[in-house]
This record gives sequence, structure tokens and C-alpha cells, in this order.
Amino acid sequence: MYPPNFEYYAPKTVQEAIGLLDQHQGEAKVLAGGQSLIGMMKLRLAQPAALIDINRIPDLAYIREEDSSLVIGALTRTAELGRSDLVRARYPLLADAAGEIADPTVRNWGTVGGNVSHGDPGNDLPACMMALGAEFRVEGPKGARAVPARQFYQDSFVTVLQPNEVLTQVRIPQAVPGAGGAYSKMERKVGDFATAAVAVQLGLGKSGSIDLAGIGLTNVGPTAIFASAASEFLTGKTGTDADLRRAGDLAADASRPFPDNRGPVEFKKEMVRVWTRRTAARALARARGGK
Amino acid sequence: MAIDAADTPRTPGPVTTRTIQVTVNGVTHSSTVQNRMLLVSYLRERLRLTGTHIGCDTAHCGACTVLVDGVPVKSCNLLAVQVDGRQVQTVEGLASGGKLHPIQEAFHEEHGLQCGYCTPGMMMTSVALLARNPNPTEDEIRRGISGNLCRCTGYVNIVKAVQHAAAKTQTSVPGGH
Amino acid sequence: MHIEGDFRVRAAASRVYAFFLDPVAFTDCLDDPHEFHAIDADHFEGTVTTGVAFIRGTFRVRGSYLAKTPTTAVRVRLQGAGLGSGVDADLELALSEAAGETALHWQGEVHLSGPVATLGERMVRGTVDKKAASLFENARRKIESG
Amino acid sequence: MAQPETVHGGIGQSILRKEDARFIRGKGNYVDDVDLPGMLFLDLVRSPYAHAKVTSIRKEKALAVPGVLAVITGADLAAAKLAWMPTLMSDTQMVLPTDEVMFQGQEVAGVVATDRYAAADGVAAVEVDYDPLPVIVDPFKALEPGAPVLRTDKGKKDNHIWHWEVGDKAATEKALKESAVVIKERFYIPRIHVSSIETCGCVAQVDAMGKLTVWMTTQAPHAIRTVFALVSGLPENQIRIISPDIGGGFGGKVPVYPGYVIAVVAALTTGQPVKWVEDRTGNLTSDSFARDYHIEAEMGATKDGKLTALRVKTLADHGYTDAAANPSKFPAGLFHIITGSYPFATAFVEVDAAYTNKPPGGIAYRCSFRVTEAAYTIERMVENMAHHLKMDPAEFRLKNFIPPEAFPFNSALGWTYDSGNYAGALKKAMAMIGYDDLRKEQAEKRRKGELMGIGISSFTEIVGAGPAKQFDILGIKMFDSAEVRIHPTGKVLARLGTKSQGQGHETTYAQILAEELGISSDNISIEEGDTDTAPYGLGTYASRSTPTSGAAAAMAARKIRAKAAKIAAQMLEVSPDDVEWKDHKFQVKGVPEKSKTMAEVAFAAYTTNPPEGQESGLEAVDYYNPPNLTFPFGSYICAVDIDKETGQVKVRRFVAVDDCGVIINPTIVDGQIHGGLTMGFAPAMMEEIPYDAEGNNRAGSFLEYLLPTAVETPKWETGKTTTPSPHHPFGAKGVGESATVGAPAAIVNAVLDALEPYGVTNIDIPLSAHKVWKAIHSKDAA
Repeated sequence: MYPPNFEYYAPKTVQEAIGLLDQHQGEAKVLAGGQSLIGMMKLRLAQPAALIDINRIPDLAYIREEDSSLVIGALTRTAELGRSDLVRARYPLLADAAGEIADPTVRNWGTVGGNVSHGDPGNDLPACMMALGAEFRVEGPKGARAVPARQFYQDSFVTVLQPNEVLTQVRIPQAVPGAGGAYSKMERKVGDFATAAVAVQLGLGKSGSIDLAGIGLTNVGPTAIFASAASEFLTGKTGTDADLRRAGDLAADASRPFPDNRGPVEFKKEMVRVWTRRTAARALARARGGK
Repeated sequence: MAIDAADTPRTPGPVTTRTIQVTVNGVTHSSTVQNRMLLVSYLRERLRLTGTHIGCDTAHCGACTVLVDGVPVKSCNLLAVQVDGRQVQTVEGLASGGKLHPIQEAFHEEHGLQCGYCTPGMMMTSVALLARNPNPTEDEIRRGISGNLCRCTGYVNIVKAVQHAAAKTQTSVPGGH
Repeated sequence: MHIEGDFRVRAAASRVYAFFLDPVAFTDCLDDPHEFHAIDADHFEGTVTTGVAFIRGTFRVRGSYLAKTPTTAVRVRLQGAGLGSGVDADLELALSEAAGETALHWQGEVHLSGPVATLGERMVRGTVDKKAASLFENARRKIESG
Repeated sequence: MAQPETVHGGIGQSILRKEDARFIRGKGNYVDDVDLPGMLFLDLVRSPYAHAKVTSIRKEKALAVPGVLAVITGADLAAAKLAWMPTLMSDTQMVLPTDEVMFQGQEVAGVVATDRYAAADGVAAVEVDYDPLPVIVDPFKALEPGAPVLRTDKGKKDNHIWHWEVGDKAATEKALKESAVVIKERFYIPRIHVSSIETCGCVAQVDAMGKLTVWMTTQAPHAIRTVFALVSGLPENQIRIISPDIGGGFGGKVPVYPGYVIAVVAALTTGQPVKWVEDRTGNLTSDSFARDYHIEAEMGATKDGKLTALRVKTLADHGYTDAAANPSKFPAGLFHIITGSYPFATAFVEVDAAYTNKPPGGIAYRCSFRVTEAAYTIERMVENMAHHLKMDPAEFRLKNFIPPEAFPFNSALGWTYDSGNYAGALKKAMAMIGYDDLRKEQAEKRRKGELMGIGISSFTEIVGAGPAKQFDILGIKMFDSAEVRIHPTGKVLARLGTKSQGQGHETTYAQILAEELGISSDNISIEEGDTDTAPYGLGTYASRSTPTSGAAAAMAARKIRAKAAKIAAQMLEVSPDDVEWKDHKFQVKGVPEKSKTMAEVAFAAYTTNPPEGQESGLEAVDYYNPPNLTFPFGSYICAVDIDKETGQVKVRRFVAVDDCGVIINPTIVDGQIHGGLTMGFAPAMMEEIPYDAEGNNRAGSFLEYLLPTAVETPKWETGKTTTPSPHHPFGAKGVGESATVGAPAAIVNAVLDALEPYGVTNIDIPLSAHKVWKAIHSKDAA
């Protein structure tokens, strides 16, 4: 299994990369970690004429808090996400997810930018970014724009990212006291895509009731899914068992899984129901100061 | 040889080769490779370092695991051009001056290998695991090597070998209990 | 997988029927880059470069009309080969004319085989029906405007 | 076994493995490591269709690809009468098609190029036109009247391959009728794949003298050489098969695959060495599968729980050709070990085989011929019977086991079990896992509505094929061999007819010889796998190496000892009758201080005049024809917890007590059992190759064919009992596959035990979360 040949460019700046993408008019692909792309090229399902390797562009790998946001550079390896003290201390949802992506070796090379921009409904980070209300910084010939994660995904492997654009940064609202999140992935084995996976981010107000809720679903539809009805329902609730069950029902309704070796549609919807309830409970416990 | 023939770009028009500088097991090589050449092909066929194996083509089995700048990666899922200017370590680089690396001794002493095919990748992953976490628990070891498949050992003695290597590389007792 | 749909077009059934018996006119409704030519009255062939996102390939397609019932029904088989895979479709078109309009119901089975089915299905499923729908929508517009 | 004076590295010692030295340095020599000047590379075009007419194959575009030298098709092979080849079961198999393809992933053409990348480009450029034909993936449908006939080339009128039966049909019928209790169950044991981490491949070279050398991933190099000679017409002395280091075999490297033959043809036609190494998708979609048995079993018992009779009807899905690797007299392998550890008075088993549009096979998956299918069926049925009778499954087994004093035991289906102590193994396993406490805990949990289960499997294996009177493959008797040579300085070189694939033969055979010759295993070298140097043997699979070649090594050593004794007598200046072999040396009877070591005798054998009528030198060859098979056994107990809401099963504990007779190297045996258990767990919980209606293989990569990682794999606990084989030269039995044979039933029994409140009597493996969830929730609904 060997890929077809292609032109290879290693630009030193984002502008240079955009220029190269523009020249190739949709026939070039950005190479970040390549942990998904190179596999598809070996299968010859993907045959780009050129690869634009952005790994030589300095300053695209970082995790830091700035102007009331957590900002993550596109080239940050997913393993770094899991090792970051900042993420582990203040963004447990991301720490959970970082431990679930593919396998530990793949995480060493796969990037946050690649994971969120690939458009694979099986990737774990898109649902997390939807739950967290993240924004993606997208740079193109006409400059930079910010796209909310919840509006980024259009269909399997189809996103709003244009062929001449690069996703350079993920921006997440800064963690505030009373916020907590969790990610649960039901998988057949390490390295598998989820049978169903659920990301839940909750924020508690002074009264102790939920004043902010985001629920994202992985691999139970053509794209990652933002369970808006479930999220809205929890907002303003205290988070009783009944509340969490209802959120699970609404999330299951929002899912649109395909049948595959992991199971039929009704099973996957049921797993969304169960894992939404369980994950919301974990997120709530964390929001209330538990681990 | 076949591999030399492969060096000259065959497809006319676009440039499909590149010259890279890679330091493998401490030796720096300057090589012209096809852009599409996988790192594992470069190591096995160009440098004849055949200790790195191919097992699945889809980045699941980890038989091709090597260290790039000290980090374990699956070399069948990486292009040679991606490691231009980087440091690569393979199983052949573990022993130094005829002295086996503690992980090699440990795999031997704990019977952590049978057919030997997954062993180089398994050892490279373990070396990096212990570098980060010198005293891992059994569950940390099992999670840490979960990107490497072994069909022979049921992992029991591989886990023991990693614990044994941990004990060798420090005076304290190994973790996992 | 099963695909199905219908449309109404302000044209006589004879025109709609004739349109779909012309393989070049019919295949010209594909959005993806393509080239087709007739071999004889019942067979045609060509290529189309298609896919989803960056998973794209050029497919060699052989077409044959399995049944033609003037102004009421057409059955056509398409056999595509590309990406080391097979994409085969059996399409049935049923036409009925009423009040100067023709109602067309189309349905068919699409069979994927090879890597596209076993390794790429996660990527291609969901797009096949979209492509079919747009093909027939383009046909409707052409017939109406033509 | 304990000797007053032990020899270093003798039998029973956990010495470290010799072969590790190269593997831990990355210096193993696997087929893909072979590199020859001017070597070309072969890659294969594969069919996307499960059944289709190949209407045209156009080479032009592929031949225009830079680096591509040749495209080989079925038409090219047909010209040399090589388009078809025989299978191990004397069926016929395509090398490359001239007319139809019969399964998805079938080899359609070969592309030869100067490197792998160019070969892959060439494969992508070959244009093949297919006309799809009706696909049959269900063997029951295949046998329905009017089903499309797949093997018209053989003049077949239907898709039925063969019928095979054994046992007393009438007596079994009668016994079941008269049984107070009869239970019936259907099991499907799905297609699985051994998926050794090294795939299959070869390097073929023809030298200036016209000699063909093939470095090949094969478990049976000698048999392969003979098959090549018969198929190609090349003289057998002009063929050399070298099986270098093998990255796992498990049965998958016994057959001859089309890729090997195409590589040989490519080497003959280009005059250059040609390497073919299969990718994982080719491996999973076209190499021999295992299992695929549809089993219907009926079991009778008395009211008080004594087993009476067993009847089993099976449909075997063989794909488009019967390429099973079985002894030729046994088309369903040793499936008739199915009466297991129980003294059934009567039993009847029948198997029918059908053609379908799937890859050929019917090879082992780390199990001697169809024994896992048998052990799974009997241990699942016994468990169900115990539950049906409301008896504890452990008590029920203890009540029914063949007692130790009954050995050698003649089974209802014609086997003679050599030795066993089944109750001993089960009682030990129960003690290790704390069986009674687990049952108490389970009762507690049930009250709370939690799902916990305990499952047992007390299997009997049958390995070491085999006695010449019953066992041959393509007519070649299943003996195996050893050639032992002691050098003048007392160092030993031994060559054997088997071939290690990770079992550690370089260490364990040396231990056998160390024990028999009184020479440290450090001074004994073992060689296998080169047909130009090793004695003829049938190879390594079906746990046969220790029972056959291991025995041959001991027998050859004893031949050497007999000769050496005379030399020792001459050196000690006594009559040979006064010399005895004791404490690993030759001693004058009653005068232990007067003795000679084997090394001293060896030196004399080359440097002194031999005794009257004896040749110089000190070597011997033995071709061992085992008098019987060996019957290792064990008792496994598994405890699981099930997540009621998701159907996820967690194996909490798994205790395996094995008995493989006298153990050569305890550490290596333990390692074999760990691996075997994991390859029992995998099909029970994860692995399957399903096909859709189009005949698409739905597990064509490790993305969908689920090999367990260290995280899913349970933490195995092992124990042993020792019941020597009475007929093996040093009491050993095979062990490499016991755990794979025994483990699945224990796991499934545990899950069904947990689900007892729902009245579920079977879930077919693999026990995916979805299947378990469905079993729980469909019953809830009902």
C-alpha cells in the first residue's frame, strides 16, 4: 500500500502556504500530522496533486490563555493537549478527549488543527469544540475569519474551509469558576472510531443552577453534531437525574447514526442517550468542584 | 538496485523528489527521495535498517514505530520528507557500544517476545514511555503500549518487561502494584 | 443502497422520454467533470471524475439501456470502475403525462464494491443520493429550458 | 524428572531463549528483509467484485508506467498450465482467473516493477472490465435448489462439496429418544483470520544453474517444496525453500497462496529475483480464513444429570474452493473430538461443506484441525445442560468427567485419549479463582440487579498429528524428523523438519537434547526451515512440533547414546553391558567414579579406532511416527461484569489451568498460554470477518478487523497440573493451541451465566456490545 506521487512544499509562513494552496486551485492538501491523510493516500482514495506541509511554519504549536480565551495552535499535537497542565487543570473535557483520540502513538503526531479540520465524523475533537463553543481561526487570501465550531461542519469530510484556506488556531472561551466538562467515548477497542461519544460542557451560575450547557456528539451522524435542543433544555435546570435523562433523550433525537459493524441505528441512538446522561453527570460533578 | 532506480523521478513535469538531511541513530544522511516515500521505506530499503517492520499499512499495529526527536511515531504513516532535519532512532540504535539497552535486556529476561516481529516497535514505544514516566503502573503501561499490537504474548510478559526495565533504570522498585 | 425521487416537468412525456434515451444529453446532467459517447442505440461509455471532498477518482463508466417502453419507462444500467472499486447502478424511470406536465419517478439500487465499499463507505455514503438528486434536477431544468 | 545431577538447560528449566539475541537487536531475518541484487517487486490487482465474469484485462496503461516491467494475467499462466493449482484438500484453486472471479479481493493480475511504489502505480493503471454475477455468501442459500452453481468448471450441478459423518447414527437417535432431558442449540462460529503481524510474502530467485530458491513465509517448507515440484514440473532437487524468521503463523502460513506462485512465475520470466509481500488488506481479504461453521447440537442427559448422548449437524462454509489444511482422511479435521472430556456412550456427528463467494480456506486459527469448533460446542452445551438442570456447572462437570482411571480412554467417536485428570485441573482452577466466593458475590449482585457471570470450560485438546496409519497431507505421512550431529569437541548441531514461528524451538529442542545427551543447551545449535539442509518434515502447526520432531530429537539422541555407550565401554575398558547412562553420563555400573561424559566420548568417536563393527563419528537421524496423538487438557474459569445499559462486557478475572504433560520450558509454555488465551478472547469478543449481500468483506483492514490491544486483553492468571503422556518419549504433549481452543467457551459461558435472568441460552460470538445489549433489552421488552 503505497501512495501515488505528488508535489511537496514546506512553506515557512502561513501566507506562503495560502499562496501555494491558491495556486493549486483545490488540487493541493494541507499536511499537518497527516495521520488521516497519508492513510487515505496509501489506499489511493485521496490523490492530491500537491501536499503543503505546514510543519515548518514556526509558532503554530502552543496552548495558552490570552484575552479571556484558551488558544490552541493548529500544529499542537493531540498528545500535548493531554499533557498540558493548563488543560488538565482547567479544561477536563479536552483532557478526557486527548486520551481517547486514536492511540497514544498516533496522538504523538496527529494535530489539533488536523483533527478539527479533516471533517471526519469519527474524529473526537469536533464534538468537543462544539460543546465548548470554540471558534476556529481560518486564514485565506482575503485575510482571516473566525468560524464557530458549531457552524464549521457541512457533511462527511465537507467543511466551510475553502481549498485555499488554512485553519491556524482554535479559540475556546476561558474556563470560569463553576464550569466543568467531560468527554466519554464508547469504542470497541483502543484506536477505534466511537460507537458513540459525547462531549458535555456545563457552567453553573451563582444559584448553582446550570446557566451554560453545550453537548456535542461524535460519529453518530454525517458530521459531529451539536445537540442544541439538549443543550438548551439543560440551561436553567438544576441538573436532577430527570434533567439529565431528558437531555439524553433530546441528544438521542438529535443523532443521525449510520448502521455499521458497531451496531444498527437504534442501538447507537440508545448509546447516545445513555452516554449523554452519564457524561453530563460527570461534567456536573466537576462543575461542582469534584474531579 | 531497485531502490536506486526509485530515486530518479519517473513522472515527467512536476518535481516529485526532494533531498533531505536526516540523522538516524546518530548518523546524518543526505538523501534524495521521492516525495511519496514513506519513512519506513526510507529506513528499511534505503538505509537497510530492517529492524523496523511493516504490519498493517493503516497505522494500527505499531510494528513500524520509531522515535522522531524522541517521540514514538508510526513510520508507515509518515513521509520521509517530513523528518528532514530531524533525529530518528530505530531499534538498531538502542544498544550502544555492544551494550544492550535496559529495555532489550528486560524483553529478553522477562520473555517479552515470541516471534519477534512486533518487538522493535514495542521496545521503541516502551523506551519513550519510561522516559516520560520512569515508574508506571501496570495500567499506565497497558495504555501506553496500546498503539502496538502483539499476536503472540498476550501482553503479560511485555508488561513485566517494561516494569523490569523501569526497575533496571532506577534504584527504586518498579510500579504496577 | 436504494435511491429514489420524482419531479414534474412542463413538457410532453415523449420529450422527457427522448431526453433520457440520449446518453450524451442525459449524462451531461452530471455536475462532475465527464465525457460520454454513444456506442450504439443501447450502449454508451465514458468517464466521470467524482468523489466527496478530497476523495476523488476518475471512473470508467459503461452504460446500457435494459428496457425502453416508449414514453412511459426506461431502465438503464451503469457500471463504473475506478479507485480499484466498482460502482454499479440500476436505474428505473417511470413517466406519466397529465395536463401538459410529465411526472417522472426514478428509483434504483446502487452497489458499491471494493475499497470504496469496504474502506471508503464512511466517506461516500450520504453523497450518492445527493448526486443522483442533483442529476435529475439538472435534467428537469434542461428539459424545461430546452 | 528430577535428576540427582541436572544438566544445564535440560528439560523442565526456564532458561532464557537463544533466539532473542537477534530479535531484540532488530536483526531478525524475515522474508521482507531479504534483499538481492536486481530484485524486482510484485504487486497484485484484486477484484472489487465477489462474483463476476472478467471480460477484459488491458495492460497497456500499466506497462506505460515508469518502472513497470510486466503484467501477468491468467491467460499468461494458462499458457504454462499454471492458471489453476491444487489445494491441500485436492480441490482446485485459481492462481489468476481466466474467466470468472469468485470472491472480493481475489488476485486478478500481477504487476512486476523495479520498486514497490512503481508496482503500486502499475496496479492502479491496469484496466479490468467485469460483468457482475449473482453473489452467494450464505452457505444455506448456496445449497438451496436453483441456487446459482459456482464451480461449473468442475462440472458441478450444485454447491455441495462433501458430506462426512462419524459415530453410530441409530444408537444416538435411540439414546436421545430415551434420555429424560434433551437440549438443542444452534451456534455460528464466524469467519476469523489469524492475522499474524507479519503478512505473507516471498522472494523467488532462479540461479544460473536453473535452481529455484524461494524465501517464503511458510510453516511447512518441505511439503511446499514437494507441492511446487508436482505443480511446476521442476525437479525437486532444483527447488530450495527457505523459511527464514517467521513473524507469527498460527496456521495462516500453511497454504500455498497465488502470490507465491505468481512471484515464482515472474522470477522465471524476468530472470531476476522477485519479491512479493502482501499488504494487510490483501491478507485479510484473500488469505485462508478459519472457522465459518454453522453447528446444530443436541445433547441428552438423565434426570439426575448424567450425560447420555450427543448429536451434531454442521454446515461448513468453505468459500469458492476447499482449501482447508486438514489431514486428507479428515475433511472436517479432528472435529470428532467433540465428545470432549465426557464419557458419552454414543454420539453422532455429520458435516456438509458448501461453496460460496468467499475466499478459500478452512485453516486453523491457532488450533489443530477444527478442534476449537468442537471444544466450543461441547463446553457450551455442557454449560447449557447444567443450567437447564439447575445444577452448578462445576459440580455437573465433576459428576460427568472421564475419571483418571479410565485412561487410555476410547471415545464414542473413535479416539483413544492417552491420559488425563480432568477433575484435578478443574478443582485447581476453582481454588485459584475462589469459585465459591464468586458464586456468593454473584448471588448478592443479582439481588441488586447487577449483571455478573462465571463461566467454565474444561476442554480436551487433540494434537500431534500424527500416526502414519491415519494421517497424511496430499499423501505425505505426518511423521516428523530430527538429525543430530555431535562434533568432536562435544558441541551439537541439530536440524529438524518443523519450523518455529515464535514458539522458541531453538531453545526448547536444545533443552530436549541437553537432557538426552548430557550436554549443556548452550552448546547445542538448532536449525530448521531450509529444505536443502534440514531433514524432511511436515512442519509446525496443530501443536505438533513437540509431539513429533521433539520426540524425534529424543529418539535420535538415544540412538547416539546407544552407539556412544560402546565407545564409552571401550574407553572405560569394561564390557558394554557394564556401562549405564546415569546422571547424564556413562558410568560403570556400581562404580560412579568411573565415568565418561558425552563430550569425552564424542572426542574419542572421531579420534580413536571405533569399537569392532562400529563406524566413526557420532550422529543419528530419526523420523518419528507417533503411536498416537497427545491429548492435553485444561480447565478455565472466567468471571465477567456486564454494563446493563450498554452491553459492554468486562472480563474481571480469567484463571487458566493447563495440563500438557511434561513441560520442557515452563516460561515458554506460560508465554504460549498467554498468547493462546488472547487468541481465544479475540474471536469470543471482537474478531469477525462479515460479508454483506454484495460479498464485500466488511473487515478488510485493522480498522474493522479488531485485534485486541493490551487494554482490552484480560490480565491472565495461569496454573498447571502435570499428567505425562504415556506414549511420548519423555511424556510431553503439545500446548501451543490449548488456550485458544479452551478460552472462548469459558468467556461466552460467563456472559450467558450473567444473562441467565433474561433466559438467554445463546449469543453467537463475537459478543459485541450490541449483541449483548440486544439480548438484555429484547428480553426486557418481551
